[in-house]
Amino acid sequence: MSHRRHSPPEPPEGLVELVEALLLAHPDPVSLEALGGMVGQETAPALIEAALDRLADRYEAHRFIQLNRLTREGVPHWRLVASASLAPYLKAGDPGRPPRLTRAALETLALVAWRQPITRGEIEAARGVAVNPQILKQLTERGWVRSLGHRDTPGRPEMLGTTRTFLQDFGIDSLDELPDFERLAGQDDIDV
Amino acid sequence: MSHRRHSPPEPPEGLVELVEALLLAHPDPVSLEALGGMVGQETAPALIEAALDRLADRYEAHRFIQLNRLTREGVPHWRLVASASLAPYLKAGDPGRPPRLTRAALETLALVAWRQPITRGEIEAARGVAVNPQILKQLTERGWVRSLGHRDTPGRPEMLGTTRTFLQDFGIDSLDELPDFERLAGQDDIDV
Amino acid sequence: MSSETRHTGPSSSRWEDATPRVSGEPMEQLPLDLYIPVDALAIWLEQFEGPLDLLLYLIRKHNIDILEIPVARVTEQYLEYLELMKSMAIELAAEYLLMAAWLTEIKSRMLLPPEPRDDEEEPLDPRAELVERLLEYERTTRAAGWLDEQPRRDRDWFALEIDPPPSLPAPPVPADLDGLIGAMKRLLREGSVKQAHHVRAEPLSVRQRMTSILDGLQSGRPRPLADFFRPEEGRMGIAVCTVAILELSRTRAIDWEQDEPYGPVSLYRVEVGPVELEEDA
Repeated sequence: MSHRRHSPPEPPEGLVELVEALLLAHPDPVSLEALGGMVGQETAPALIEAALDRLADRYEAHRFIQLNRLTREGVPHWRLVASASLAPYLKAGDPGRPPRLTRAALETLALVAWRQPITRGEIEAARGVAVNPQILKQLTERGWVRSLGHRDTPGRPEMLGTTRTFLQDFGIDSLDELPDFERLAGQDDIDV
Repeated sequence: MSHRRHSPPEPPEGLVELVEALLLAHPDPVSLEALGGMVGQETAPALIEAALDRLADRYEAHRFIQLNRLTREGVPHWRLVASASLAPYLKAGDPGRPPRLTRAALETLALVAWRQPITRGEIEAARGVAVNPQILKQLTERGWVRSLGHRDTPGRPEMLGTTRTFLQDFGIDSLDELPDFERLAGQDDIDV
Repeated sequence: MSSETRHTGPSSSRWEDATPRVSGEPMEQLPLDLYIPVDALAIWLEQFEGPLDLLLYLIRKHNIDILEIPVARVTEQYLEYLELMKSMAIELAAEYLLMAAWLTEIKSRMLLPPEPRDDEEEPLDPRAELVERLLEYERTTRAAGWLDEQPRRDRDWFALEIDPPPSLPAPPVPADLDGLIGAMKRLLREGSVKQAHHVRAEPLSVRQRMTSILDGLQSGRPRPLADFFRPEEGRMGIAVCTVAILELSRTRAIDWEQDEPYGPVSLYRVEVGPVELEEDA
């Protein structure tokens, strides 16, 4: 975050607080350009970057909150999030918080993500076991999987796909960012 | 906020940061009891109150964020909100991404849609948390939720329902088109 | 959990060097260490996600080239595991037995001379389909592992948010029907809705009618009961309307009025207090 600090401009405290509040008012990652648009044209981008540096330093010392820098469509974005260390406390307050994903759920989600549109029958064929309806229910309730309509084949099976929430929650920019499925097989020297 | 300070206990910095993160991670106002449940039984409520005092002092000095104390059903709740001074900056900026309904807003709207006419108390009972007034304001200003009058029971609670705009915006002809409870709750319902 | 560690098995180091022995009989390859407590063994066995997972584990454990599976040996081991799982009273999905049958079939076809084919192509390897399915499943586990490693919301990070300032009009959020239905499902799953509202199988049409009756009483002036029934809706419609009116009366949202015995009944909305929310335009 401090790679630009040749002679860092000194951001006024008000600007640091403004950037902090703007980030907290936008739970989705915000780009420097968007921050500039909100702060106003008369503030140089370098000054906003300096304010972000300052914030990063400040939250580095915070036990539960951190400033994330992530790349979205090739452009750096920032957002303030709570770290995993907050998880046990949130769980204590709300036992209904999403349970951890089982292997079966992760494999089902992976097939939906990589192979969409995919039907339940195709998921079962790939995993070699029946799909537990609870798993699809869980994935739908978390807003990661949705129906893409029905396939025009006998039985009109439902086609499943992933949602935008899935990308956001897993921090994936777009489906193109998923690693190539064919290359995920165990022995790299095999071409099948 | 400092009315209890006879001999204020000294909250450890970690607790102040924990309470801060918990307030920011919860979309709804949080009560002292709820905070206690999350922080853990071994922390005395007086210590959590002291941490809230400390936070209030800190945000008093913040130009764009403040700690609000509001009363819900006679119980004090806390919530970190943007100050009015942030409004012009938020208006100025186009963050580039369309805003989304928060989970709390979606749940509130869902309850109004399926259970109308419904009172605020009933929404709170169903969700198990206090209704954030900002959410009702947002849903009303958006033209999706409206008042249907008051119920002649103690407190004369207001009844809420959805509007024609709600139907139009969500692309449904009538409320009958929403899936019914039995289907939504069905154990083996995998129609996503 | 990454797929690599998974396929060496959670307790591999403890049983690799064990005396190979099942039911007292020494065996060429013993699946499991007798020192593993029975409970732990059962839990470990239950972790297999199905026959493909178990097969893949056996293949990886012995560093077998997946393209040159020694079917006879692998089948034997597979069946040993099945026996072990049965002996631990683990309920085996039908797919495990299907796979056993398939493996046996492949094994016997391997013993036969390759079927003559019409064209000049190489004879089909009886294992080809099995290999393809194993590779596909392995890719799936790797993909799942990759997903699991991504920093995930509500596990590795949590969204933080302050409320918008009170003076700011709410931004026009887009309508999201999927999200709305998902939210209702979540509430139902958590069970809070049922407890709080004694939701019987109350059809939505009753709810809708309750809203439209309140609409009809918008003015606050009484209206004859008959106004609210629509004969064209038939008996079902009248029933829905009656239930809606009774429900509204029960919750004290509306009241009845009758000037004289046997006179016309009117409905009126209970006195309208200060309306906090704006009316729909």
